[in-house]
Amino acid sequence: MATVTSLADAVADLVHDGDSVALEGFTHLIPYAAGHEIIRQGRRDLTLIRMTPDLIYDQMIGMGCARRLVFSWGGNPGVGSLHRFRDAVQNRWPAPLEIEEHSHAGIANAYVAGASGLPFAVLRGYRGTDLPGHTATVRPITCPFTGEELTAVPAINPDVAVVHAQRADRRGNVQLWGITGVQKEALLAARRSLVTVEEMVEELEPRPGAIVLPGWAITHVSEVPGGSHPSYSAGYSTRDNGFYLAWDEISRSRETFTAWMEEHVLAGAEARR
Amino acid sequence: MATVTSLADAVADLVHDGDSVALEGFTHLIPYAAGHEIIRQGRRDLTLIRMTPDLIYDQMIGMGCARRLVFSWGGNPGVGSLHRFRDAVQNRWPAPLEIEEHSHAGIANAYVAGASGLPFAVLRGYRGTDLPGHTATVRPITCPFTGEELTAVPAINPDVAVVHAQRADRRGNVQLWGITGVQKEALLAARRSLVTVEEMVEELEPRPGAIVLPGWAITHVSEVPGGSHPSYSAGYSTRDNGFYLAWDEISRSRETFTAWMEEHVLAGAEARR
Amino acid sequence: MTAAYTSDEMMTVAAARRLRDGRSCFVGIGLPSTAANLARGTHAPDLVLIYESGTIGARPDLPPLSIGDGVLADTADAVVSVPEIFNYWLQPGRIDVGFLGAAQIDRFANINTTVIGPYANPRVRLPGAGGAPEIAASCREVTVIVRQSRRAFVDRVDFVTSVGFGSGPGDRERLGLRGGGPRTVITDLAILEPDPTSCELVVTHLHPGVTLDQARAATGWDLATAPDLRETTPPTPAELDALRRLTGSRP
Amino acid sequence: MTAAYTSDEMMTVAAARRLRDGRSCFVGIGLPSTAANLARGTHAPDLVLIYESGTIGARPDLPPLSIGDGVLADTADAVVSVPEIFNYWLQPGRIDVGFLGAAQIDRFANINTTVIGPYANPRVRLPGAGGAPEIAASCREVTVIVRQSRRAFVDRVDFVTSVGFGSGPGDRERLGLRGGGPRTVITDLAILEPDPTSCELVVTHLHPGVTLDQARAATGWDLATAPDLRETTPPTPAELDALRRLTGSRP
Repeated sequence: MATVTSLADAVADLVHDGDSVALEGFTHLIPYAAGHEIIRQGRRDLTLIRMTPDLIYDQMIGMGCARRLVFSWGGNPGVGSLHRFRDAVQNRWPAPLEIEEHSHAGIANAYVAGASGLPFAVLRGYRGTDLPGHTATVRPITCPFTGEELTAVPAINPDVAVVHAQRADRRGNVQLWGITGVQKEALLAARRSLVTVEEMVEELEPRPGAIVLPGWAITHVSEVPGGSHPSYSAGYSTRDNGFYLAWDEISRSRETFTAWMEEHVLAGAEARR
Repeated sequence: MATVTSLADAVADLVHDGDSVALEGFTHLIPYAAGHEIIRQGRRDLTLIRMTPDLIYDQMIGMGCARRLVFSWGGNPGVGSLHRFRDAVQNRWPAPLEIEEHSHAGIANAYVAGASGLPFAVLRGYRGTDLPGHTATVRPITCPFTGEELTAVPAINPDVAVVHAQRADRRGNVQLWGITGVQKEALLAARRSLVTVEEMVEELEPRPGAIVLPGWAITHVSEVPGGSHPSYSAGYSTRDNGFYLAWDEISRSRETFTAWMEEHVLAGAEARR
Repeated sequence: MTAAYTSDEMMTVAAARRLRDGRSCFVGIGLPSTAANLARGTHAPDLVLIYESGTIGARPDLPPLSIGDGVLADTADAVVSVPEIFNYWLQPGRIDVGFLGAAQIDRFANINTTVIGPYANPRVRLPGAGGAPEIAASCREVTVIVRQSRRAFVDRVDFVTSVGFGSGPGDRERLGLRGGGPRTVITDLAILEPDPTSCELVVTHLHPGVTLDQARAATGWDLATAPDLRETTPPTPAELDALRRLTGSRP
Repeated sequence: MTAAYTSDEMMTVAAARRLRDGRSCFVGIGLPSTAANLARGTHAPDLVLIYESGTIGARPDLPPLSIGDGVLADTADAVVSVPEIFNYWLQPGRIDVGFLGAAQIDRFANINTTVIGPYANPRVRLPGAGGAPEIAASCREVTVIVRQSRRAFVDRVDFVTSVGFGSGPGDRERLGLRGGGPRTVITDLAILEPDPTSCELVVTHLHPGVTLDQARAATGWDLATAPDLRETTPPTPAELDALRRLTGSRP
């Protein structure tokens, strides 16, 4: 049974220096508020795992939380580059960043293996690309029936998975709908988990397209309205495309980035919206 | 784009002697009407694939359609044995029946591999059981990262998959809800497919718990109200538990079985309900 | 006071008692399903029932006839596909208790639900494996519920459909089975548990009125007892009431 | 009559025309998405758009900024998980056309979206692979849309993110890539296709007003032409109207 608790307490309980942490949400339902809380709590040396690092990991990397990044597409969707990610990779600022780079299909399947209690996943992927030469966690595997050679990736089992969803009930059952991405897999693959939700409700009303994650498979649930901004929560908010465009400027220099983070993330609760 | 056509035409077009055919539906939405049409059209030498043969394969086996059965649980759910299946295995009546026997997890994953365009699937299964000694399609596979030994099963890619669903629209998009079983995987794993539906509608109204199979991934759709009886279609019918109990008697002897099939399946359209 | 009850009722009540509240339970159809629903209706209202049809947290009013009855989906917290229930829920060892029946069970709690006699030429062809091999492999622990007789309790099963302790200590580890294996076997005569050292099933409880000789006579190996052999607490009137409400609708 | 139009508009229109009605198309974000939605808004109303966010049959009114905008889910025939879109839909070769962009592309239509310069010490760190390697491997055919320049059209990409024809004929088969690979590369200057024998990209169409020398000057290898080099049909007013309605809302 999931424990319903505050975001600050949940993050303090679940995320420790050196942990591997997956904040998932594919464009939709990205757990920004939880990422900001990890930044405020000053976590360091994290291995950050995410298919699309998006602005949230750009922020966490720029604030020095990460030692390592496991990812498959590190851009600002529809806009361009992630400048803090690039600065870390190209110039080691604010700290060197190790990277483990995959394709979307590779990471998605690595989460599937993690959620399934298997040590690896098999896919038709990576073959002929330069990725296996730089990513040690991509290896060939031979079909025991046909002899065909395919690709294996090891399971991802994060210490902590964090996802955002629309609703939870008092027993911690979580409901999400719209683009559901890889959140179920990330959560089930993780040792511990946190789900932030737009709203706690007495009962989860069934909805078209919704999936439910049972509370007994989740560690903590926190009510954080607006917790996916500038990403969005279908039914509650729309994507703040203007912020994604503005981030290109904000994040371009270390100074404007740091000033923005100070004002909007590190400052008191007042500034957290 | 799926072609909407009559059940008789769809079966005639898709199912040929010697084909491998998967009629799926896990207790719910079992495509009985389509199975009866295959019997009426006199198909022979089929490889029948199904996790739970249920009464429909008991009938098809007893009527001599099958040369081979791939399955994981061959009972009358909640009642007892499948007498026609037993008679075929124990006494080769009406014809010898080869069997390829798996666990549920094995067949489910073999369909997943089939739907995924992979030649095999990996699972933690079968180990220590006597199944691999009798089922050649179960082999060990070693994790290329940990060295751990797991189990592989080859993909199932039937010539034809047949499933029953609640609704389809004119473009052949199919909607089903309730227990959805392994139908999506079976359909996507197959070379050709038939979906029988309770009802054709102008537009598929979104529903909680429903999945939609796009029409362009399906070969034929046929409107067959009541096509899952004595199984059921959530929202349209309830399971005819009485018939499952009665089948135990009907099917116990070759004579009562044959008489019942003559009257209820082979006789004219009148008797098909 | 104790009420009159049948040995099947004693068996089902004893099985239900093993299920602690708040746990998750992967339920096979038949006696396991009845016992699990009895537990949910009495001391374990928050027991999470998981059926291989993909229903998680089902709350049927009456035990379903089949594993895929509509009531399971209608009352579940979540309904997932069959591949998902096996891959994401059972296989990783997320489920506390697997609840299985058996046609044959042997001294190391290996289970046969496949064939009596030789595989190629069976005397009795049984339904087969279903979800059982992986339930037996992956659940944190397994409870088996089966009527005790020399036909069912054999020295060595004709076919290992689901592994208990294989041929003894260390076999589960060698096979890479990560669940704990059978913890309890509940029959219409007794409760058996694997001896902690030998992994052999021994009697820990005899049901009221059953003698050790009766249990031995119904067992195909030289059945031993635990050092502290006890008598099973008989069904309470409340347990019997609840059970009869559940099964009243069907034999 | 022809209207005034930009080279980017010519490129997008030419790309849209390649998409035949009723086909399924796995769409990358940016120019591919604009072109695919233009096709759907003009000659291919039943084009099935598939985005890697899991939306199948999306019908956005305007091209989405991101691959996971709400409008994609709201208008889709089906929304599935990200693992499912890659495993059940892309990987088996079910999708007719994969529509990709590129930072670099080479003479064998291999694509780089990972790094300019050495991997360990990049001059420019690009976003990386995303869904592209498997789109390039598995779709029945691939269309690439990319502005033509010496920076982008290189003899050999710095990093093979997505395989076109590798180092030439037979490589795709050797690698077990089951899709047909790049069929067309559409730029702001020209349309290129792989030569059927050598697999090297050659010019098949020059856009109106573009000379072969211009195209050659924008290409980092010795660019050849197809035997029947032609001029691209300029955008029709209807195409331009539709395109401008799509992009009017955003630069």
